[in-house]
Amino acid sequence: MNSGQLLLVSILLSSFIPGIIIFCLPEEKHRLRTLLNFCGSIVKISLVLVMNAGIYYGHVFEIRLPLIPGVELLLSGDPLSALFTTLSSVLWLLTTVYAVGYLEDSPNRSHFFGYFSLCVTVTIGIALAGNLVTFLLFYEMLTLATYPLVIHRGTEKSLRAGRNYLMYAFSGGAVFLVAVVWLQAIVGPMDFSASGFSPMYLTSHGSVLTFIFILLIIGVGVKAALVPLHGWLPQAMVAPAPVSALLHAVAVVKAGAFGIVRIVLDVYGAHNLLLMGVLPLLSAVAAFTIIYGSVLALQQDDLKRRLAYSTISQVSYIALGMSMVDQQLAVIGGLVHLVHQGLMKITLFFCAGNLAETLGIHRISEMRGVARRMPLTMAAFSIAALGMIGIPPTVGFVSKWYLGLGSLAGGNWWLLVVLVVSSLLNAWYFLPILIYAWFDKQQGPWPEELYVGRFETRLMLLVPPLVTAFIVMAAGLVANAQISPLAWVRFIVRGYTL
Amino acid sequence: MFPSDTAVWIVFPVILPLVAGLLCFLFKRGTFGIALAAAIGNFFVVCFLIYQMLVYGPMRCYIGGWHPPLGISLRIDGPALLMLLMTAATGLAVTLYARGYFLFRISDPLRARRHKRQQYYFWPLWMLLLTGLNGLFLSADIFNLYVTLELIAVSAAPLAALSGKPASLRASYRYLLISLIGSLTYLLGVVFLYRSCGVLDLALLQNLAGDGLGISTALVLLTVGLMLKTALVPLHFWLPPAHANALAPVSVILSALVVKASFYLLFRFWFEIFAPIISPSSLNFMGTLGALAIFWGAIQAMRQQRLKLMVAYSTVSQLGYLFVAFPLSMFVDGGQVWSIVVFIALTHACAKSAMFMVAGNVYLHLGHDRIKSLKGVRSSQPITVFAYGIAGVSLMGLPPSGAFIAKWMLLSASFASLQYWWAVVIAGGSLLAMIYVFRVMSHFFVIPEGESSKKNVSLSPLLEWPPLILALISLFLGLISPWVLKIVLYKDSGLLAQIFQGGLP
Amino acid sequence: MKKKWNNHIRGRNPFQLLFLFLLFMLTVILAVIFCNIPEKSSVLEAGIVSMQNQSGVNSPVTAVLLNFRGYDTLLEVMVLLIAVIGVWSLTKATSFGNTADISPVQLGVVHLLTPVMCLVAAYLVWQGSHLAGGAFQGGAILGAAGVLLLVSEIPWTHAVPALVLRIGLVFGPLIFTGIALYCLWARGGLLDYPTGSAGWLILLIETTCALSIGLTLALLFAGGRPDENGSEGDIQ
Amino acid sequence: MITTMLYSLTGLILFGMGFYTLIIHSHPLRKILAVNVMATGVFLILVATAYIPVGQGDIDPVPHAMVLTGIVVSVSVTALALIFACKVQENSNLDLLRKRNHRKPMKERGL
Repeated sequence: MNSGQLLLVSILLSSFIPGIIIFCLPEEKHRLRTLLNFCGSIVKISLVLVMNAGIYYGHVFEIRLPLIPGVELLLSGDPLSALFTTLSSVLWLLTTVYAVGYLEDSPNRSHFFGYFSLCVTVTIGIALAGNLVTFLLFYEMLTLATYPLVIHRGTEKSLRAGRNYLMYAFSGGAVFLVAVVWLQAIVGPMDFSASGFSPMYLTSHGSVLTFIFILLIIGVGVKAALVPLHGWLPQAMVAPAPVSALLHAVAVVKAGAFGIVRIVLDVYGAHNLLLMGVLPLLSAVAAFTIIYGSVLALQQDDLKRRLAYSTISQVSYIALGMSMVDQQLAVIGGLVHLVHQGLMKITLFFCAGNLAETLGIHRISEMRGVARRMPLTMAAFSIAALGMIGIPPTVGFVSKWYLGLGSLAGGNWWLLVVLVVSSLLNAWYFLPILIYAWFDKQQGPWPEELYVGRFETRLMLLVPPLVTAFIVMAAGLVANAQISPLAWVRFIVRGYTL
Repeated sequence: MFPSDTAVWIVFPVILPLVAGLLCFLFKRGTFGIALAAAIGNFFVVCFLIYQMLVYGPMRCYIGGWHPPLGISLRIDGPALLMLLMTAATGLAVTLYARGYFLFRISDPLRARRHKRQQYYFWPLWMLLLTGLNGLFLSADIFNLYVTLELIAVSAAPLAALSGKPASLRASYRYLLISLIGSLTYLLGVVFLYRSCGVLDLALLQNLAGDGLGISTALVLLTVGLMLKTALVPLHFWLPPAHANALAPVSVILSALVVKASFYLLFRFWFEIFAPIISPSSLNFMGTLGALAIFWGAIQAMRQQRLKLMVAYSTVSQLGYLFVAFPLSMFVDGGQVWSIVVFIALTHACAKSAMFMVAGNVYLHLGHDRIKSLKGVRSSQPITVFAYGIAGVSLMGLPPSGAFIAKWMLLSASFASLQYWWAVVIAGGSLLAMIYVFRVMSHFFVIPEGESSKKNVSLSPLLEWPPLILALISLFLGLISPWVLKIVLYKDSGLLAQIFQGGLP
Repeated sequence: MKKKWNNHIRGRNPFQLLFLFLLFMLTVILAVIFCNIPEKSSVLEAGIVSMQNQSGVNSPVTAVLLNFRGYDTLLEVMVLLIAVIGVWSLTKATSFGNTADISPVQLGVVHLLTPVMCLVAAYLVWQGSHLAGGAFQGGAILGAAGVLLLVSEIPWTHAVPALVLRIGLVFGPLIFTGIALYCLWARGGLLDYPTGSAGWLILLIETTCALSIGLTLALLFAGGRPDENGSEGDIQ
Repeated sequence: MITTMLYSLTGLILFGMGFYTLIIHSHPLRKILAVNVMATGVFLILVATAYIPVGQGDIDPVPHAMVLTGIVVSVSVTALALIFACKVQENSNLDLLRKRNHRKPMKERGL
């Protein structure tokens, strides 16, 4: 049990143990529960930073647990997993702060925060998974950890949403299980490696491997909300705001996108995929999802449903980036969008939660002149919205820029058209919100004025969106610096021979 | 052969519960103490036997000192010991749970006398059932297996009828008749076998099992008899009413243990004794019956309105997996035929007993188990609902449960042998399982609008912790699978290995 | 509309005829298969003749029953006990009629016959070691005597306290298990009778088991647990 | 050799007849009797296999021991089944001993 393995285990345990303790805590121990949450997340962030430094200097972190011949659990820290781990742990801290403020006096919070920590543990597990079996293990456990969160309110609507979510997630899981076993039956047990499995299998099992690739993408696509499989996402909006923030920015959707990245880069490898010629199919699905998500977002009047549909379209940028796997620029764009989209989306959901919590605003039509009442929240919202559209100083622009360069370099210009059209659509459904908020006058009283105080809303609700909005701006401005997400993504892509 | 002194321990799993059963019937007070002592003793003896087997390898004990053609021999090898471990662990949990169950029942003065009587007769019947189970897993003599099967049947029927309700009386009467027919068919098979081989010991039968007509009819009769007792789909109609209407601890015993005993025999006959004369078509036939069981059980489970009936039908469905293992067992990598069956059986035993205990707790607390009106149980019984969730998850075969390992092996076997339809059956089965498990789960989570969620109902720890521990065992069985596989590998190499090399064409 | 397919009146409905035909064919096939199973000289039979002298009894059946396959008999006696426990858990004993309407002739016969039956039972048990006989045959006769007493409403049969009944029932199996454990302790093998003492040990087992089996069969005929009005009455 | 054949044949026919009655008739008493007939059939076959004309014509005792055990087991099971039948009848308010109870719909007949 060398130091590297100890580090990996302690990263996982730093949110698992608080989760278990919180489960056993009686309901009224608020301060202890918040304290546990905070030290858990702070310890996790520090450990993750130590691991990132280790990975940067080439140190190998790996734990193997053999189960049965041919199946072993493997946790390994490689640059790609470090990216997703850092994103999850940072956003978990912010979401915990937000959730403590949001659920001020609601019932059975021990359950909520218990499942909350379990969910992050499983997300970190997905990030650190070293082979498809471990990925499958944590992927299925993610559904179980998030289900109680989705139905936290216990109303009939949330239960129907939960049932729907389970139906999609478990069918995807079953397809994924069958595909993983089938792949292992052909290719034999293999870990994630820079170039995927050896091309000799292509000659003998070409068509079967293509079919398995499609199954794998379907299995992972359910959580990445690719079009035919996205039905559960808008319905999961019935959950409380911190849950929808967690689901859409940090855990579930990102796990799906991360799965696509793993399959494309580490399981099949760029070279094999080009030989199999299945990439146009992936880019077609991704492009269709981008357009379809944006078009549907236009028609939604409910703020959170509009954000949900915009998530569906935004996540497919990552799939788009992965579908042009032969272009290094496109891969960089896709990977860096993984982080940027998380930051922007979580800011939007924090602001939507604030509006709902303080002024009881759920619909966009009710947001006229809200900026006067809540300037800071709307400022954060605007920064994130502009980022989603891809206006230069923000992170959104960086990732779209690289995706555009990649598609041009690869010669498939129609993807550039898709990018431009989707940016226009983003503008079309985000700018009216900003115009309503900033330039319209307030018509009539707010639906329910829940909070009046020195600041526009409770401090615990206000600080997280401001911090993430600041990161959205900062990461965009200092994109070329040493420590920015873009630099780390370049470090990752350098490891792959594309 | 083996140092005879070490073989003396093999007999204790049978003798301990036997003596306990007699004493429980004799005395009126302290019966729980005797039963608990026997259950704990049985558990430790089985652990000691596993240790001994790992040191000395599979062992035999000749009762009365007479060697096989004449006397009866008890044998321990990998699969037998794991089944014994399953029975011992689940048995210990059931003993504790039953104590809590009856204490709760006796505490309400309304029908205290009836529940006292039920408790008094539960312990001896349960101990003698445990004797039959341990005897069956140990025995290596085909007629002795008939006597142990009969011991199980005769003690299981009155146990099922203990609750005294007309529905449970009728169900257990039919159960007694069905298992009687099964035993007689089994006995006829034994007669055919004795007529053609003249020997009763399993290992010697293994040698003499040529492919004569008499022996294959014997196998058919044995199979039909045991299928009746294992409730495979066409012959499963007696199981749901019997298991659902029984008292909670009794339905745990019936569902988790009794059904597995006859399956264990069936699998041992098909894959050890009569392996040379098994044709692939007969294996596929059993596989299709298993697939039928999976889908039919799952569909019925989805339609039930009562929780215990739903769990009973899910037993019918999960047994289907055991039979799907028949055609695929030959293609498991690592070649051990028993690994899939052992994993499914162990996980199902723990998960199903946890589910029935939860159903019992819900019944005790709410007074009914209609699924539609299970509101607010999560807030009043958090630990029970948590145990149900974990048991449901491991029943569905999600990682890291034992069933996941079994499903993984089944799937890789079906892909290795290019029989893709089995993969569809298995994946579909686990999806259907998800539906009927989470249908109930969502009803648990409904928060009743009317009154505020009730404070935690203080169920005694004896009622709440056994299901949770069993559910956790079934969930984390996957993580300890290397050791389980190591034990399973210890087959009774003796006579079986050479004959078995050929395997199937 | 009178039900046409009434399965009790003489006219069988077609399904039953089909089932009858199928079953008949099955039986014929089984019989044909069974009859031409090649003649196999039983390996066992030779073994028994040679081991006969060591088994401590001359009758081969008793040797097999109690020595070579004693474990089967142990479990089998337990099956009988479980049957009684099961019956007791299900019902109370049927309330007996009064002794008035039992004709004196029957009472006379009963008073005469019962001792004779006990004697015959004892003889059967004793003879079991070298001729056909043994625990079960003796137990059956004792059971018949018990049934006779119950039928003729002999007053003391209802007054037997439940504890005595339970001890009687458990006495045989307990002794059998005790002896088995003694052999385990003495010779290191369950039911491995020490040399020379096999004969009288088997006789001891047979007598105790005969008593228990007789009592079991009588109580099975009584059909339920004795009413516990005597003792603390918590078990009714 | 003929006697073995004859006894085994009758044993099997008894088994068949018992099985038929068991499946067809729904009266509990008939079912229990049918099970007894089946058991006797099996024991008859067992006894038939015991008679092996080996030179001096002595009997192979093992089937006899099996028959003895079988008889004891079937006695105890029959007793239990009869008590069960009484209890089932008691609850479904139907007269066990009345010979014909077929006029009632299937459900009420208790099985």
